[in-house]
Amino acid sequence: MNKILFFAHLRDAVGEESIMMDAKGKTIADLKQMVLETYKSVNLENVMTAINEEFASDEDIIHEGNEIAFIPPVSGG
Amino acid sequence: MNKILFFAHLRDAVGEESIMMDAKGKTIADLKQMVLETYKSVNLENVMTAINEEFASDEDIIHEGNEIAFIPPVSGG
Amino acid sequence: MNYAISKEPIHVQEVIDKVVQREAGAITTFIGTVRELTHGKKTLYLIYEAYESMAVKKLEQIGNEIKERWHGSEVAITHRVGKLDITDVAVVIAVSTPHRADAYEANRYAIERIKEIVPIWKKEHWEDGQEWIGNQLETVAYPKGKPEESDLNE
Amino acid sequence: MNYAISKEPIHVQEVIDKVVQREAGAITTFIGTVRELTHGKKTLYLIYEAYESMAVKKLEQIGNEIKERWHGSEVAITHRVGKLDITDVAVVIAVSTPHRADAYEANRYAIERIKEIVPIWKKEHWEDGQEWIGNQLETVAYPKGKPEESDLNE
Repeated sequence: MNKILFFAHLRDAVGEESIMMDAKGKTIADLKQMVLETYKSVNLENVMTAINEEFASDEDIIHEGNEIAFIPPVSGG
Repeated sequence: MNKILFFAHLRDAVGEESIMMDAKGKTIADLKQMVLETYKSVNLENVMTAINEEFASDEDIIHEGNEIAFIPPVSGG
Repeated sequence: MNYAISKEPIHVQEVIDKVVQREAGAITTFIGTVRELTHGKKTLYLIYEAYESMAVKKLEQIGNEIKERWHGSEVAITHRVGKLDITDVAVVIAVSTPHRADAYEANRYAIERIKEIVPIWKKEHWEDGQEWIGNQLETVAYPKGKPEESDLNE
Repeated sequence: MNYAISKEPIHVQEVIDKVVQREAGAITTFIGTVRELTHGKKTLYLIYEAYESMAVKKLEQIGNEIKERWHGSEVAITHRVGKLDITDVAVVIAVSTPHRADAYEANRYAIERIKEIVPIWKKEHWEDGQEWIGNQLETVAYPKGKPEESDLNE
Protein backbone atom coordinates (compact mmCIF):
# COMPACT_ATOMS: atom_id res chain seq x y z
CA MET A 1 0.00 0.00 0.00
CA ASN A 2 1.00 3.61 -0.47
CA LYS A 3 0.23 6.69 1.54
CA ILE A 4 -0.75 9.61 -0.67
CA LEU A 5 -0.44 13.09 0.87
CA PHE A 6 -2.28 16.24 -0.19
CA PHE A 7 -1.42 19.81 0.72
CA ALA A 8 -2.88 23.30 0.48
CA HIS A 9 -5.65 23.61 -2.14
CA LEU A 10 -5.41 19.88 -2.92
CA ARG A 11 -6.15 19.01 0.69
CA ASP A 12 -9.22 21.25 0.58
CA ALA A 13 -10.39 19.65 -2.69
CA VAL A 14 -9.81 16.05 -1.59
CA GLY A 15 -11.09 16.66 1.92
CA GLU A 16 -8.34 14.48 3.41
CA GLU A 17 -4.75 15.06 4.49
CA SER A 18 -3.85 11.65 3.13
CA ILE A 19 -5.35 8.52 1.67
CA MET A 20 -4.10 4.94 1.38
CA MET A 21 -4.00 3.50 -2.12
CA ASP A 22 -2.26 0.61 -3.81
CA ALA A 23 -0.08 2.28 -6.42
CA LYS A 24 2.74 -0.26 -6.55
CA GLY A 25 4.21 -0.60 -10.05
CA LYS A 26 2.40 2.42 -11.39
CA THR A 27 4.05 5.61 -12.57
CA ILE A 28 3.42 9.01 -11.04
CA ALA A 29 1.51 9.86 -14.23
CA ASP A 30 -0.73 6.82 -13.67
CA LEU A 31 -1.36 7.83 -10.08
CA LYS A 32 -2.27 11.36 -11.13
CA GLN A 33 -4.82 9.91 -13.51
CA MET A 34 -6.30 7.77 -10.74
CA VAL A 35 -6.55 10.74 -8.42
CA LEU A 36 -8.16 12.92 -11.09
CA GLU A 37 -10.75 10.21 -11.75
CA THR A 38 -11.56 9.75 -8.08
CA TYR A 39 -11.65 13.44 -7.08
CA LYS A 40 -13.31 15.41 -9.82
CA SER A 41 -12.65 18.81 -8.24
CA VAL A 42 -8.91 18.28 -7.94
CA ASN A 43 -6.65 20.34 -10.20
CA LEU A 44 -3.15 18.89 -10.65
CA GLU A 45 -1.92 21.60 -12.98
CA ASN A 46 1.54 22.83 -11.92
CA VAL A 47 1.50 20.33 -9.08
CA MET A 48 4.81 18.65 -8.31
CA THR A 49 5.18 15.19 -6.85
CA ALA A 50 7.51 13.69 -4.29
CA ILE A 51 8.31 10.06 -3.61
CA ASN A 52 9.63 9.53 -0.09
CA GLU A 53 10.25 13.29 0.32
CA GLU A 54 12.25 13.76 -2.87
CA PHE A 55 10.88 15.40 -6.01
CA ALA A 56 9.90 12.86 -8.63
CA SER A 57 9.03 12.83 -12.33
CA ASP A 58 5.87 11.70 -14.07
CA GLU A 59 7.77 8.64 -15.36
CA ASP A 60 9.05 7.50 -11.97
CA ILE A 61 7.71 4.14 -10.78
CA ILE A 62 6.06 3.80 -7.39
CA HIS A 63 7.25 0.96 -5.18
CA GLU A 64 5.52 -0.83 -2.31
CA GLY A 65 5.46 1.37 0.77
CA ASN A 66 6.55 4.57 -0.99
CA GLU A 67 5.00 7.74 0.41
CA ILE A 68 3.72 9.95 -2.38
CA ALA A 69 3.03 13.66 -1.93
CA PHE A 70 1.29 16.05 -4.30
CA ILE A 71 2.95 19.43 -3.93
CA PRO A 72 1.25 22.55 -5.28
CA PRO A 73 3.47 25.54 -6.12
CA VAL A 74 5.06 26.48 -2.79
CA SER A 75 4.61 29.83 -1.09
CA GLY A 76 6.78 29.77 2.00
CA GLY A 77 9.24 32.47 2.97
CA MET B 1 39.08 79.82 20.71
CA ASN B 2 38.60 76.50 18.94
CA LYS B 3 38.57 72.97 20.18
CA ILE B 4 40.63 70.66 17.96
CA LEU B 5 39.92 66.94 18.23
CA PHE B 6 42.23 64.08 17.32
CA PHE B 7 41.28 60.44 16.77
CA ALA B 8 42.92 57.05 16.30
CA HIS B 9 46.58 57.29 15.24
CA LEU B 10 46.49 61.08 15.44
CA ARG B 11 45.48 60.94 19.09
CA ASP B 12 48.40 58.63 19.79
CA ALA B 13 50.81 60.95 17.94
CA VAL B 14 49.55 64.16 19.55
CA GLY B 15 49.18 62.58 22.98
CA GLU B 16 45.91 64.44 23.58
CA GLU B 17 42.26 63.82 22.77
CA SER B 18 41.84 67.51 22.08
CA ILE B 19 43.62 70.83 22.31
CA MET B 20 42.39 74.43 22.45
CA MET B 21 43.79 76.72 19.78
CA ASP B 22 42.80 80.07 18.32
CA ALA B 23 42.15 79.28 14.66
CA LYS B 24 39.52 81.95 13.96
CA GLY B 25 39.74 83.28 10.41
CA LYS B 26 42.17 80.61 9.26
CA THR B 27 41.42 77.96 6.69
CA ILE B 28 41.54 74.24 7.38
CA ALA B 29 44.73 74.14 5.29
CA ASP B 30 46.28 76.81 7.56
CA LEU B 31 45.30 74.84 10.66
CA LYS B 32 46.79 71.66 9.24
CA GLN B 33 50.05 73.54 8.71
CA MET B 34 50.00 74.78 12.32
CA VAL B 35 49.37 71.28 13.64
CA LEU B 36 52.16 69.79 11.52
CA GLU B 37 54.60 72.42 12.80
CA THR B 38 53.64 71.84 16.43
CA TYR B 39 53.51 68.02 16.35
CA LYS B 40 56.36 66.74 14.23
CA SER B 41 55.26 63.09 14.43
CA VAL B 42 51.74 63.75 13.13
CA ASN B 43 50.88 62.50 9.66
CA LEU B 44 47.88 64.22 8.08
CA GLU B 45 48.00 62.30 4.81
CA ASN B 46 44.53 61.05 3.84
CA VAL B 47 43.13 62.70 6.94
CA MET B 48 39.71 64.33 6.57
CA THR B 49 38.51 67.29 8.54
CA ALA B 50 35.19 68.19 10.09
CA ILE B 51 33.91 71.57 11.26
CA ASN B 52 31.12 71.21 13.81
CA GLU B 53 30.64 67.55 12.91
CA GLU B 54 30.31 68.06 9.15
CA PHE B 55 33.03 67.20 6.66
CA ALA B 56 34.94 70.30 5.52
CA SER B 57 37.37 71.27 2.75
CA ASP B 58 40.88 72.62 2.99
CA GLU B 59 39.57 76.00 1.86
CA ASP B 60 36.83 76.29 4.46
CA ILE B 61 37.26 79.12 6.95
CA ILE B 62 37.19 78.45 10.68
CA HIS B 63 34.96 80.69 12.79
CA GLU B 64 35.09 81.54 16.48
CA GLY B 65 33.93 78.60 18.57
CA ASN B 66 33.96 76.05 15.73
CA GLU B 67 34.92 72.54 16.78
CA ILE B 68 37.45 71.06 14.39
CA ALA B 69 38.11 67.33 14.12
CA PHE B 70 40.88 65.55 12.24
CA ILE B 71 39.45 62.30 10.94
CA PRO B 72 41.78 59.55 9.73
CA PRO B 73 40.38 57.02 7.25
CA VAL B 74 37.54 55.35 9.11
CA SER B 75 37.38 51.65 9.91
CA GLY B 76 34.05 51.04 11.60
CA GLY B 77 31.60 48.35 10.63
CA MET C 1 19.52 21.35 14.39
CA ASN C 2 20.16 24.24 12.03
CA TYR C 3 17.02 23.61 9.92
CA ALA C 4 13.64 23.59 11.55
CA ILE C 5 9.89 24.00 11.15
CA SER C 6 8.41 25.65 14.22
CA LYS C 7 4.87 25.75 15.55
CA GLU C 8 5.95 28.36 18.10
CA PRO C 9 7.12 31.96 17.53
CA ILE C 10 10.70 32.08 16.25
CA HIS C 11 13.39 33.72 18.39
CA VAL C 12 15.72 35.48 15.98
CA GLN C 13 18.68 35.42 18.35
CA GLU C 14 18.45 31.64 18.70
CA VAL C 15 18.77 31.25 14.94
CA ILE C 16 21.70 33.69 14.86
CA ASP C 17 23.46 31.81 17.66
CA LYS C 18 23.61 28.71 15.46
CA VAL C 19 25.87 30.40 12.89
CA VAL C 20 28.28 32.33 15.13
CA GLN C 21 31.85 31.28 14.36
CA ARG C 22 35.30 32.68 15.16
CA GLU C 23 36.18 32.73 11.47
CA ALA C 24 33.16 34.81 10.49
CA GLY C 25 33.16 38.57 10.35
CA ALA C 26 29.65 38.94 9.01
CA ILE C 27 26.26 37.51 9.83
CA THR C 28 23.21 38.44 7.78
CA THR C 29 19.69 37.57 8.72
CA PHE C 30 16.55 37.67 6.67
CA ILE C 31 13.34 37.92 8.64
CA GLY C 32 10.18 37.43 6.64
CA THR C 33 7.23 39.07 8.35
CA VAL C 34 3.52 39.06 7.60
CA ARG C 35 2.71 42.22 5.66
CA GLU C 36 -0.66 43.88 6.01
CA LEU C 37 -1.08 44.92 2.38
CA THR C 38 -0.31 42.88 -0.72
CA HIS C 39 -1.31 44.43 -4.04
CA GLY C 40 -3.48 46.83 -2.06
CA LYS C 41 -5.48 44.04 -0.43
CA LYS C 42 -5.65 43.93 3.36
CA THR C 43 -4.53 40.68 4.94
CA LEU C 44 -6.08 39.77 8.30
CA TYR C 45 -3.86 36.79 9.04
CA LEU C 46 -2.10 33.88 7.35
CA ILE C 47 -2.00 30.16 7.83
CA TYR C 48 1.25 28.40 6.94
CA GLU C 49 1.19 24.68 6.31
CA ALA C 50 4.21 22.47 5.63
CA TYR C 51 5.07 18.98 4.50
CA GLU C 52 7.22 19.07 7.54
CA SER C 53 9.67 16.19 7.14
CA MET C 54 10.37 17.06 3.52
CA ALA C 55 10.55 20.78 4.27
CA VAL C 56 13.32 20.23 6.82
CA LYS C 57 15.22 18.11 4.28
CA LYS C 58 14.88 20.81 1.63
CA LEU C 59 16.02 23.55 4.02
CA GLU C 60 19.05 21.43 4.78
CA GLN C 61 19.65 20.94 1.07
CA ILE C 62 19.63 24.72 0.61
CA GLY C 63 22.11 25.07 3.47
CA ASN C 64 24.39 22.52 1.85
CA GLU C 65 24.17 24.26 -1.51
CA ILE C 66 25.23 27.49 0.21
CA LYS C 67 28.11 25.91 2.10
CA GLU C 68 29.39 24.44 -1.13
CA ARG C 69 29.12 27.69 -3.05
CA TRP C 70 30.29 30.15 -0.36
CA HIS C 71 33.21 28.61 1.46
CA GLY C 72 33.40 29.04 5.19
CA SER C 73 29.71 29.83 5.50
CA GLU C 74 27.33 28.58 8.16
CA VAL C 75 23.58 28.54 7.68
CA ALA C 76 20.51 28.19 9.90
CA ILE C 77 16.89 28.48 8.81
CA THR C 78 13.68 28.23 10.82
CA HIS C 79 10.25 28.49 9.19
CA ARG C 80 7.08 28.97 11.18
CA VAL C 81 3.81 27.11 10.58
CA GLY C 82 0.31 27.74 11.87
CA LYS C 83 -1.63 30.99 12.21
CA LEU C 84 0.37 34.21 11.89
CA ASP C 85 -0.79 37.77 12.47
CA ILE C 86 0.48 40.94 10.83
CA THR C 87 4.20 41.58 11.66
CA ASP C 88 4.63 38.01 12.95
CA VAL C 89 7.84 36.32 11.84
CA ALA C 90 7.32 33.63 9.19
CA VAL C 91 10.94 32.74 8.47
CA VAL C 92 14.41 33.55 9.79
CA ILE C 93 17.51 32.83 7.71
CA ALA C 94 20.92 33.40 9.29
CA VAL C 95 24.15 33.11 7.31
CA SER C 96 27.65 33.75 8.58
CA THR C 97 30.67 34.12 6.31
CA PRO C 98 34.24 35.38 6.66
CA HIS C 99 33.48 38.37 4.37
CA ARG C 100 30.38 40.49 4.18
CA ALA C 101 29.57 40.41 0.46
CA ASP C 102 29.13 36.64 0.69
CA ALA C 103 26.82 36.92 3.69
CA TYR C 104 24.36 39.04 1.70
CA GLU C 105 24.53 36.95 -1.46
CA ALA C 106 24.23 33.60 0.29
CA ASN C 107 21.31 34.80 2.38
CA ARG C 108 19.47 36.09 -0.65
CA TYR C 109 20.08 32.78 -2.38
CA ALA C 110 18.46 30.99 0.56
CA ILE C 111 15.19 32.91 0.44
CA GLU C 112 14.88 32.55 -3.32
CA ARG C 113 15.45 28.80 -3.05
CA ILE C 114 12.92 28.49 -0.23
CA LYS C 115 10.35 29.97 -2.56
CA GLU C 116 11.25 27.40 -5.19
CA ILE C 117 11.68 24.04 -3.51
CA VAL C 118 10.54 23.96 0.12
CA PRO C 119 7.06 22.43 0.54
CA ILE C 120 5.44 25.17 2.60
CA TRP C 121 2.24 26.95 1.65
CA LYS C 122 0.44 29.99 2.90
CA LYS C 123 -3.25 30.70 2.91
CA GLU C 124 -4.13 34.37 3.03
CA HIS C 125 -7.22 35.44 4.92
CA TRP C 126 -8.86 38.71 3.93
CA GLU C 127 -12.08 40.32 5.07
CA ASP C 128 -13.88 38.94 2.02
CA GLY C 129 -12.35 35.51 1.70
CA GLN C 130 -9.32 33.28 1.78
CA GLU C 131 -7.01 31.59 -0.70
CA TRP C 132 -3.99 29.34 -0.88
CA ILE C 133 -1.21 31.35 -2.46
CA GLY C 134 0.66 29.71 -5.32
CA ASN C 135 4.22 30.15 -6.43
CA GLN C 136 4.99 33.78 -5.67
CA LEU C 137 7.98 33.86 -7.93
CA GLU C 138 5.55 33.56 -10.82
CA THR C 139 8.44 32.42 -12.93
CA VAL C 140 8.20 28.69 -12.61
CA ALA C 141 5.87 26.36 -14.39
CA TYR C 142 6.32 22.65 -14.04
CA PRO C 143 5.13 21.14 -17.30
CA LYS C 144 6.77 17.85 -16.39
CA GLY C 145 5.31 17.78 -12.91
CA LYS C 146 8.61 18.46 -11.15
CA PRO C 147 11.12 21.29 -10.83
CA GLU C 148 13.80 21.72 -13.45
CA GLU C 149 17.01 19.78 -12.99
CA SER C 150 18.72 22.67 -11.25
CA ASP C 151 15.95 22.73 -8.65
CA LEU C 152 16.47 19.14 -7.67
CA ASN C 153 18.59 17.53 -5.06
CA GLU C 154 21.47 16.02 -7.01
CA MET D 1 16.62 56.66 18.65
CA ASN D 2 17.28 54.55 15.58
CA TYR D 3 20.97 55.50 15.36
CA ALA D 4 23.26 54.88 18.28
CA ILE D 5 26.80 54.36 19.51
CA SER D 6 26.86 51.87 22.38
CA LYS D 7 29.42 51.19 25.07
CA GLU D 8 27.48 48.07 26.08
CA PRO D 9 26.93 44.84 24.13
CA ILE D 10 24.32 45.29 21.41
CA HIS D 11 21.08 43.32 21.60
CA VAL D 12 20.18 42.40 18.02
CA GLN D 13 16.47 42.02 18.74
CA GLU D 14 16.29 45.57 20.13
CA VAL D 15 17.66 46.95 16.87
CA ILE D 16 15.25 44.80 14.85
CA ASP D 17 12.30 45.99 16.94
CA LYS D 18 12.96 49.56 15.80
CA VAL D 19 12.21 48.74 12.16
CA VAL D 20 9.18 46.44 12.49
CA GLN D 21 6.26 47.89 10.51
CA ARG D 22 2.93 46.56 9.30
CA GLU D 23 3.79 47.52 5.72
CA ALA D 24 7.07 45.58 5.70
CA GLY D 25 7.35 41.99 4.59
CA ALA D 26 11.12 41.78 4.92
CA ILE D 27 13.68 42.72 7.52
CA THR D 28 17.36 42.18 6.88
CA THR D 29 20.03 42.56 9.49
CA PHE D 30 23.76 42.80 9.13
CA ILE D 31 25.74 41.83 12.19
CA GLY D 32 29.43 42.64 12.03
CA THR D 33 31.39 40.41 14.40
CA VAL D 34 35.04 40.37 15.41
CA ARG D 35 36.83 37.79 13.30
CA GLU D 36 39.80 35.90 14.67
CA LEU D 37 41.87 35.80 11.48
CA THR D 38 42.45 38.64 9.04
CA HIS D 39 44.93 37.98 6.24
CA GLY D 40 46.14 34.99 8.25
CA LYS D 41 47.00 37.13 11.29
CA LYS D 42 45.44 36.23 14.62
CA THR D 43 43.52 39.01 16.33
CA LEU D 44 43.35 38.91 20.14
CA TYR D 45 40.85 41.73 20.55
CA LEU D 46 39.83 45.08 19.07
CA ILE D 47 39.28 48.56 20.41
CA TYR D 48 36.67 50.68 18.65
CA GLU D 49 36.77 54.43 19.11
CA ALA D 50 34.25 56.93 17.73
CA TYR D 51 33.76 60.64 17.31
CA GLU D 52 30.48 59.87 18.91
CA SER D 53 28.30 62.91 18.24
CA MET D 54 29.36 63.07 14.59
CA ALA D 55 29.11 59.31 14.18
CA VAL D 56 25.46 59.35 15.26
CA LYS D 57 24.77 62.17 12.79
CA LYS D 58 26.43 60.25 9.97
CA LEU D 59 24.52 57.05 10.78
CA GLU D 60 21.33 59.09 10.63
CA GLN D 61 22.43 60.57 7.30
CA ILE D 62 22.90 57.05 5.92
CA GLY D 63 19.44 56.11 7.18
CA ASN D 64 17.97 59.13 5.43
CA GLU D 65 19.78 58.31 2.21
CA ILE D 66 18.27 54.82 2.36
CA LYS D 67 14.76 56.03 3.10
CA GLU D 68 14.96 58.37 0.14
CA ARG D 69 16.28 55.71 -2.23
CA TRP D 70 14.20 52.72 -1.08
CA HIS D 71 10.68 53.91 -0.45
CA GLY D 72 8.86 52.55 2.55
CA SER D 73 12.06 51.47 4.27
CA GLU D 74 12.90 51.84 7.94
CA VAL D 75 16.46 51.76 9.22
CA ALA D 76 18.18 51.31 12.59
CA ILE D 77 21.92 51.11 13.20
CA THR D 78 23.85 50.61 16.43
CA HIS D 79 27.66 50.57 16.52
CA ARG D 80 29.62 49.38 19.51
CA VAL D 81 32.69 51.13 20.96
CA GLY D 82 35.29 49.97 23.46
CA LYS D 83 37.07 46.63 23.77
CA LEU D 84 35.63 43.73 21.77
CA ASP D 85 36.62 40.08 21.86
CA ILE D 86 36.43 37.53 19.05
CA THR D 87 32.79 36.93 17.94
CA ASP D 88 31.59 40.07 19.77
CA VAL D 89 29.12 42.18 17.81
CA ALA D 90 30.58 45.44 16.47
CA VAL D 91 27.64 46.71 14.48
CA VAL D 92 24.01 45.82 13.83
CA ILE D 93 22.13 47.24 10.85
CA ALA D 94 18.42 46.50 10.51
CA VAL D 95 16.41 47.49 7.45
CA SER D 96 12.75 46.75 6.80
CA THR D 97 11.10 47.19 3.41
CA PRO D 98 7.85 46.10 1.78
CA HIS D 99 9.74 43.79 -0.61
CA ARG D 100 12.73 41.60 0.06
CA ALA D 101 15.11 42.59 -2.73
CA ASP D 102 15.17 46.13 -1.36
CA ALA D 103 15.90 44.94 2.17
CA TYR D 104 19.11 43.27 1.02
CA GLU D 105 20.26 46.10 -1.21
CA ALA D 106 19.53 48.86 1.28
CA ASN D 107 21.26 46.98 4.06
CA ARG D 108 24.35 46.42 1.98
CA TYR D 109 24.38 50.09 1.09
CA ALA D 110 24.38 50.95 4.79
CA ILE D 111 27.47 48.91 5.66
CA GLU D 112 29.40 50.24 2.68
CA ARG D 113 28.52 53.82 3.64
CA ILE D 114 29.51 53.22 7.26
CA LYS D 115 32.94 52.24 6.03
CA GLU D 116 33.16 55.48 4.05
CA ILE D 117 31.81 58.30 6.17
CA VAL D 118 31.17 57.35 9.80
CA PRO D 119 33.97 58.48 12.13
CA ILE D 120 34.69 55.21 13.91
CA TRP D 121 38.08 53.54 14.07
CA LYS D 122 39.31 50.16 15.14
CA LYS D 123 42.64 49.24 16.63
CA GLU D 124 43.62 45.63 16.17
CA HIS D 125 45.60 43.92 18.88
CA TRP D 126 47.71 40.93 17.89
CA GLU D 127 50.16 38.87 19.91
CA ASP D 128 53.03 40.89 18.48
CA GLY D 129 51.61 44.39 18.39
CA GLN D 130 48.72 46.69 17.70
CA GLU D 131 47.67 49.10 15.00
CA TRP D 132 44.91 51.51 14.07
CA ILE D 133 43.27 50.16 10.93
CA GLY D 134 42.81 52.62 8.09
CA ASN D 135 40.17 52.72 5.42
CA GLN D 136 39.41 49.07 4.74
CA LEU D 137 37.74 49.80 1.45
CA GLU D 138 41.20 50.73 0.15
CA THR D 139 39.49 52.58 -2.61
CA VAL D 140 39.28 56.07 -1.23
CA ALA D 141 42.01 58.64 -1.13
CA TYR D 142 41.19 62.15 -0.04
CA PRO D 143 43.60 64.40 -1.90
CA LYS D 144 41.50 67.40 -1.00
CA GLY D 145 41.28 66.48 2.65
CA LYS D 146 37.61 65.54 2.48
CA PRO D 147 35.40 62.92 0.88
CA GLU D 148 34.19 63.40 -2.68
CA GLU D 149 30.99 65.33 -3.19
CA SER D 150 28.88 62.17 -3.23
CA ASP D 151 30.20 61.24 0.19
CA LEU D 152 29.04 64.46 1.77
CA ASN D 153 25.88 65.41 3.48
CA GLU D 154 24.09 67.55 0.96
